[in-house]
Amino acid sequence: MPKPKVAFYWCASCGGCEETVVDLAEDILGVVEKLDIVLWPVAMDFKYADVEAMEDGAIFATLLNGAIRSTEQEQMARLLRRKSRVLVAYGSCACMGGIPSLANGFAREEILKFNYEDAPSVVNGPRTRPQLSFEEEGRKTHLPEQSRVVRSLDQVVDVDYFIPGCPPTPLITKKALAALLGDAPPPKGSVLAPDTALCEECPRKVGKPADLSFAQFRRPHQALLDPEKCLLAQGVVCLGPATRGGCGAQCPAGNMPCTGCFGPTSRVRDQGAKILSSLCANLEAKEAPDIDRVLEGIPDPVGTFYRYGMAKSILRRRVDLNGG
Amino acid sequence: MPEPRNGVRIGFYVCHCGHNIASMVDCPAVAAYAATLPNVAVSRDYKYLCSDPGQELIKRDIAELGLSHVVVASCSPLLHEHTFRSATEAGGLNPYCFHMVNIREHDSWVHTDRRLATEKAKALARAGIRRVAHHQPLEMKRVPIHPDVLVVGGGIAGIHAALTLASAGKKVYLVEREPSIGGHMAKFDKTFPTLDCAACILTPKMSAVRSHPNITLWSYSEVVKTDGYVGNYTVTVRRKPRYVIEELCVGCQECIDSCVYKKPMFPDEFNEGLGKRKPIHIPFPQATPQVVLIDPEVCLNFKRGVLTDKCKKTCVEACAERKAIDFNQKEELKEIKVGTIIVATGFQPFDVKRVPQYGYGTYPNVYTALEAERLVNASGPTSGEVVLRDGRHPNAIAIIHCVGSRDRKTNRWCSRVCCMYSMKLAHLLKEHSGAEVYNFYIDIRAPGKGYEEFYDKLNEEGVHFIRGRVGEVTDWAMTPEEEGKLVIRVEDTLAGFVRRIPVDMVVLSTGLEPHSDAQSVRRMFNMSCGTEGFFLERHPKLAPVNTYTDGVFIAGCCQGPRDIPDTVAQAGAAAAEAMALIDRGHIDQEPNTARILADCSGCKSCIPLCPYTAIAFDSATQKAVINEALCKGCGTCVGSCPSGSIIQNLFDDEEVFGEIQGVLADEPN
Amino acid sequence: MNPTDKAAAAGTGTPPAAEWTPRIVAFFCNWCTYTAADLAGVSRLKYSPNVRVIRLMCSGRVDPQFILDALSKGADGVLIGGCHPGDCHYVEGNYKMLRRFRLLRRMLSDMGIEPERVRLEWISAAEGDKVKLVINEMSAQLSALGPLNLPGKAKGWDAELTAEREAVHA
Amino acid sequence: MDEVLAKAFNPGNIRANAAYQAAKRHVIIDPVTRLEGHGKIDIFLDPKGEVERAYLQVPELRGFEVFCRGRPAEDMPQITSRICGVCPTAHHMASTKALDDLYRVEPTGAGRKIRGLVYHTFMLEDHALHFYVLGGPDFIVGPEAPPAERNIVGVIGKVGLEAGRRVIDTRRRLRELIAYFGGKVVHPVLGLPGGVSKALDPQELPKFRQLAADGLDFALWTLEIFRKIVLGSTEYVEMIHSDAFTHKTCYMGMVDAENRVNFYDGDLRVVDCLGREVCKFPVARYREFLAEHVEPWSYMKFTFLKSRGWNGFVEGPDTPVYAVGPLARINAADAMATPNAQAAREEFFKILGGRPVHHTLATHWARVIEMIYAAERMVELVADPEITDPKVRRIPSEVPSEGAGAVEAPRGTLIHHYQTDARGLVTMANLIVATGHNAARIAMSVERAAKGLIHEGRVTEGLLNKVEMAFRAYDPCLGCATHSLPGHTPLKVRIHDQRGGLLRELVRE
Repeated sequence: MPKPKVAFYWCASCGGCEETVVDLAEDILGVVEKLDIVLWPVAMDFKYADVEAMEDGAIFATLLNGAIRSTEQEQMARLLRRKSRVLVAYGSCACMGGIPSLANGFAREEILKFNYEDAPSVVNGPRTRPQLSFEEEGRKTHLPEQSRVVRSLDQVVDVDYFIPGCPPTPLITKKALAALLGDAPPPKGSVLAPDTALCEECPRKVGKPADLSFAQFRRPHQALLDPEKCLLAQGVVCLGPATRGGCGAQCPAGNMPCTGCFGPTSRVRDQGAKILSSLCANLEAKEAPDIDRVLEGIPDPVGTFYRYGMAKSILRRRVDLNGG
Repeated sequence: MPEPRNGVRIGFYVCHCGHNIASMVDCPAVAAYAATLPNVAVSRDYKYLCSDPGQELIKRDIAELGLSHVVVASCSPLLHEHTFRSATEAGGLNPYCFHMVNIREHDSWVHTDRRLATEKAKALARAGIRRVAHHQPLEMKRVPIHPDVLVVGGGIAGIHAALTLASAGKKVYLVEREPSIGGHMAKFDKTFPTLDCAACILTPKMSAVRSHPNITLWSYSEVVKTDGYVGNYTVTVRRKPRYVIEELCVGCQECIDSCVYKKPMFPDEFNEGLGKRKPIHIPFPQATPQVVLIDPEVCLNFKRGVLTDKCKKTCVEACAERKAIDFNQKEELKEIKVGTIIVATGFQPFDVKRVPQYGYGTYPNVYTALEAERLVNASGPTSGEVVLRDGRHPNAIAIIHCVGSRDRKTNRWCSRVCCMYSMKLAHLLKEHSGAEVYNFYIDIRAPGKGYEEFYDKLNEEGVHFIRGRVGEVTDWAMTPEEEGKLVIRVEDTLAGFVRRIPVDMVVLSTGLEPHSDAQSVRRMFNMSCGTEGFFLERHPKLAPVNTYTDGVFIAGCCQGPRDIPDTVAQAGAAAAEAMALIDRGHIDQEPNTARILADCSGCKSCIPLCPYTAIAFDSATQKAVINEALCKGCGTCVGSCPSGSIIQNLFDDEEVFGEIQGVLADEPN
Repeated sequence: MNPTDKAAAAGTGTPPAAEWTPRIVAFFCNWCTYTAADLAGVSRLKYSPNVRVIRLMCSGRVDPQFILDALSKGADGVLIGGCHPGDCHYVEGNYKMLRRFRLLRRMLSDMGIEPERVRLEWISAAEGDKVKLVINEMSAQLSALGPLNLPGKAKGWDAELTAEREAVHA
Repeated sequence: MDEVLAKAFNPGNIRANAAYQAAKRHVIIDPVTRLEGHGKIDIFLDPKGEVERAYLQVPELRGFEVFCRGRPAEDMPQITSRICGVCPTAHHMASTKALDDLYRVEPTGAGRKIRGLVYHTFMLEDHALHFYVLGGPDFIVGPEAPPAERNIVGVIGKVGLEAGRRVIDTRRRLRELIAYFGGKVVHPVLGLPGGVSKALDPQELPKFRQLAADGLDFALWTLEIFRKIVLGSTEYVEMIHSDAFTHKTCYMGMVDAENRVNFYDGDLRVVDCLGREVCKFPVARYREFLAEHVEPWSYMKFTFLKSRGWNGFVEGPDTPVYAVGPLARINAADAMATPNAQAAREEFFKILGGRPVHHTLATHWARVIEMIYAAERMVELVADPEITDPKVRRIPSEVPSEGAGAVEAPRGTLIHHYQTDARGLVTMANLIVATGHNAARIAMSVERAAKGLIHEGRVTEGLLNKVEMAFRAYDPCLGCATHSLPGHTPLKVRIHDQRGGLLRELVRE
């Protein structure tokens, strides 16, 4: 029986997901033996043309990481969708837009202007900008246009499964691959990670008080953190209760709060709204000015609650940006 | 549009409510529109759906068309939800597979543009239809009820409620904070307008409480904690030490006579400080229980808070063989189980220090009404003789009404009883002293049986009534006649000029206020307070003794100022409401409770949110667990659960999201 | 097709002013504001017809997701009605909503949504007139702000997506 | 020479030919409908058919600098690490150092040492990754091997299973150390102003001491492998010396007080192509010495020496173009601070003809020397008793306003610079990454390759491979450079005639 063909591909991402796959490859050479990797740009030499030449549906599964941020990425996603029986959004960016989707809080022009004109190290008297089409002494070059909106993979093409994490852990990847290759694949649309929030697997859950209320929030740099005690009990915003488990509570193990990279559980539509709801409900203060004072401890709710998922949040994007 | 859900067949009914809805909403158009929506199997409009034929229509459709869900668009669910749930059930469906859409109170009655009102009705209908598709069969919860009752407060309200219940065979715990029951009424001399002797009518009831086999009377005790829910409350009561063993004391009072203090020298609480008592004392002659108590603040044996041997303990000697005195008595916590609670904690009089212009505390001859009440009482400190603090007998007395009432600077409400008790005091003071009595009033409020007649009677008796809010009480004499007198400065609004009236004695008719600890009592019993701080009834007209907490009732002045007849009537009503619950034997609860899914991570965020301590952490599963019996269905935990692992029956996320999508998926308008 | 759809289809993103009236989704506490709205009805008070009320048992049940969802599906404003402080039927559900509301408003403002579009009001069961007042006032305010039109905006954003094109050389 | 190249270093000559054939077919297709490459080279010929101009284009910009605005400064180490998942620890550390400066807080001794331990572990691990997994297949497995073997599995086949296991095992253990402190290997979380989030449990120390010792053995063993497989091959040595891969530019690297290479701390020092010091400055003053130039044909910016002014893609004693990275570091410093690394450095300059070395391909060798240095620093740090001190962080008390920090990332100098409001919310972020510093030199390498291979309008078949080699030697991280794309970059080369018409398009995925 031929080995199932598997492809890895990246779009707007940092490459961290690829690192996980490298770790995975090192960890389990056995996987490579079970699978026939047909596309993996970071570590193996295969060509786009080879993929395009394939029959539709010839690839068993594609694990695509990165957000979708340009026409090229969108079309690659469409191509791989067509060629793959199973398309997996791999990592936070593909699942939810990831950190790059924080750019959905800004207009494209703001980004271009800063980078090419206002950044303190730029010396650009004539205010040169990269041109979509540039001509110099008869020589014409073209640059692709960046999307205005950063998108998750499923906002562009139909996605069968999601493997969350920034990046996903090798373990969760291994389990997901095993599930996909198994006799009873999970239902379409499944997130291949536990559907229970992180607290369940966090060692700090033991001893977390059952009557926690917040008199103040402390930013991580403002306090020495007890390495054993629940971070919320120390007044530090931790997204663990609103975030899928499966990573093994790595950030709390590093004595820092969870920032939510595994995204919400299947029962939640908007991770940020939910953690906001939970944290706020548990404040001590009752009068608006007191409440506001406590909430100053969360100076950037958007960046804190939608760190990895602005593209997939209910609002998706800052709504008042010019240029649609 | 979502795909039609399998097996969901919705019957939609829009009610004309005669012209109430149909005049502003095009009901046939709404019905025709609803018929086009997914999952709608039948859509009808009808003149009066709440009528028997209307309900029949629904029942028949359920049977004949195999409906799975029903939506009725008519009036407010607060009015007829029950009606249509019953009809749905009678048709053979679970009653909770029904949803009601309010197009009367929220639509036809409040809008003026028929087209827009119709569009709104369509939107609301669409929302209801989307929502109901998610409804699941639910069961009403039936909880057995504990037959015992707790009555908190031993004033006339608590006494009457306790006796009513006990007479009906219910076991009652009556808990009173003071050493004796009786409350404010025990301090009154006479009651208006009949001028009955207050003690004469109250004492028999107090004795009855003491001797009734069904009543456990705990005086000098306070409720410190309440857990549980209707039918099953667990209440913790703190019994304060009297240093006298209640069961052994027979009330002979020999110990009082034998106290090393030969004379009473400490202010007597019952007489508002006008009289004196000893460290060991009985609050008043008719006190119930007839048990003495020791004031450790002043008893020599307790000087400086520790037991000393300085005292000869003559009281112990006097008690002799009965050995009722126990200096080592400690406070005791008792836990009791009851099914219902009647709160009758009464009021506190307005603190007259808050109106310094009336000179209380500055001029000795300014009295509060309650002090005046003791002053004219035959068993009071002066045996009923009106002797002022400076020893004189008054020739002229001013009674100032509305002190701390009807005043934006203090309390805005009318205290209801002051006009009447002021007139009663006017009568008694005049009778006891022969002085000229002036009443200064804003309005005379005498709505009650025989009340207006009592006012007439006083007019005939020659009591002066001057309409005007008193500006100040001063001893600054402007004329020789005013020397040595207290001068009332007031604008006589009938005469139309400012008057100065010299008197010897001033009585301040203080208003009624909620107890200063009403908020903590409220929290203890999970009640609400109105803005003025009195406990809030569930409905001012239709549920005046119920609270929003099932099984907790209120009676008397803790709910608002009232006189004795109203208090007694209300106490009886509260007792009857409690009995109605007890005799049914169980309680049906709306199944809108929340429950926790197995996917809970055990983050414990929800636990402190529950005001009913219904959520606990199960250490075996390491997840939260909701005691559905305690859950009241507010849904706060549901809205807060960061992983969406709590769901609420009847108000689940998908149901609400369905409704949101429904109201916004607009058709052209 | 609703006005926003028409506008989106016309590519303007904003519907013509004449056709547009603001849409308000209201979440009312069963015990106070919902009852007050009933009272307003019984009293035949008249108010703007563009509000759609969703009944919940307590303002504490208002999940911020509901608010975001309503806005994203086309509401121009969201009104939440709860019991006055101290009067909550469930003791403190209204405070819980107040706390969420304080941060949610800030967050919405960071996402480019005017804070006036989400409003929290304490309206007791007796304050039918306040229901009228608040709805009319909010309606006027939203009219002044203009449409939020998130569904139309989202359509506009997604216009940059290319439809799938088969490779020419295939 | 093309033959030599193709055999010795070509990542896939056969595949390139196939690609060329494919591209040739594709040339006639309207290019607009085709997918845009991640990296793109446009080559234009003059009327004689000689190369007039080659443009290396980077087609994306993610805008980290802008979307970091409004974010709390203390989140920067975690947010900016997402610029690059290949070198997240470098961004994390540069950012953390910028926070120290922002809050004017000096890390505690243990905090500083733990950062050092994590950082040098990361450098060793990342260099090993490049040597064995990313770059290694090119020169260890060899270009003739089938594509399916040109990966870590193939490397293992070449160096032997035992050795392969050693590579994998050592990397795993190194990454475990990073995970111990950072929670995660990719995108660690330890960095906070004034120190780190987590202390070292003394019980763990023996394990890490063993790891450091093994790490040093591993690095020295890697140098042996390099000597044996690479230096043992005359082709490769010739290739290193070849003209196409030699550029006389300036070099920048971080140095300590004695001008020795330092990855974590020190001043930035620039030497010119003759090895003379041009300038030396603390990172806070980077704007006085470095500047970024914008070209209209690429999203990537080109960093240059500000004092010299931008004067195009030129080399020589006056060029403002400089390079960073392992080779640049060794060129810019006077010595290595550890004995084994210093010995390896001396061997390096002896064989390659003295400092500075301008041969781009020598970067691989410099990388191995740095592996030794990183391992030796690990050994020093785990021997320091203060490393287990629980006082790992000092709480900042100053009101923040501006801070800058730099580290030497595996690929070169990395600068983070933030301004904040008084609450510590970022109002301005500016990031200059290794590939930005190198951008001009890379562009020059590309043009050099083109000019060397295209004559009289004839395009040599091996062009694509040579261009790729020029490219890969820098280990350029366009992900870092545009804050958008990951480490290794598909390329598209288009050749235009003198009228701008497209002659040919070569695609390398």
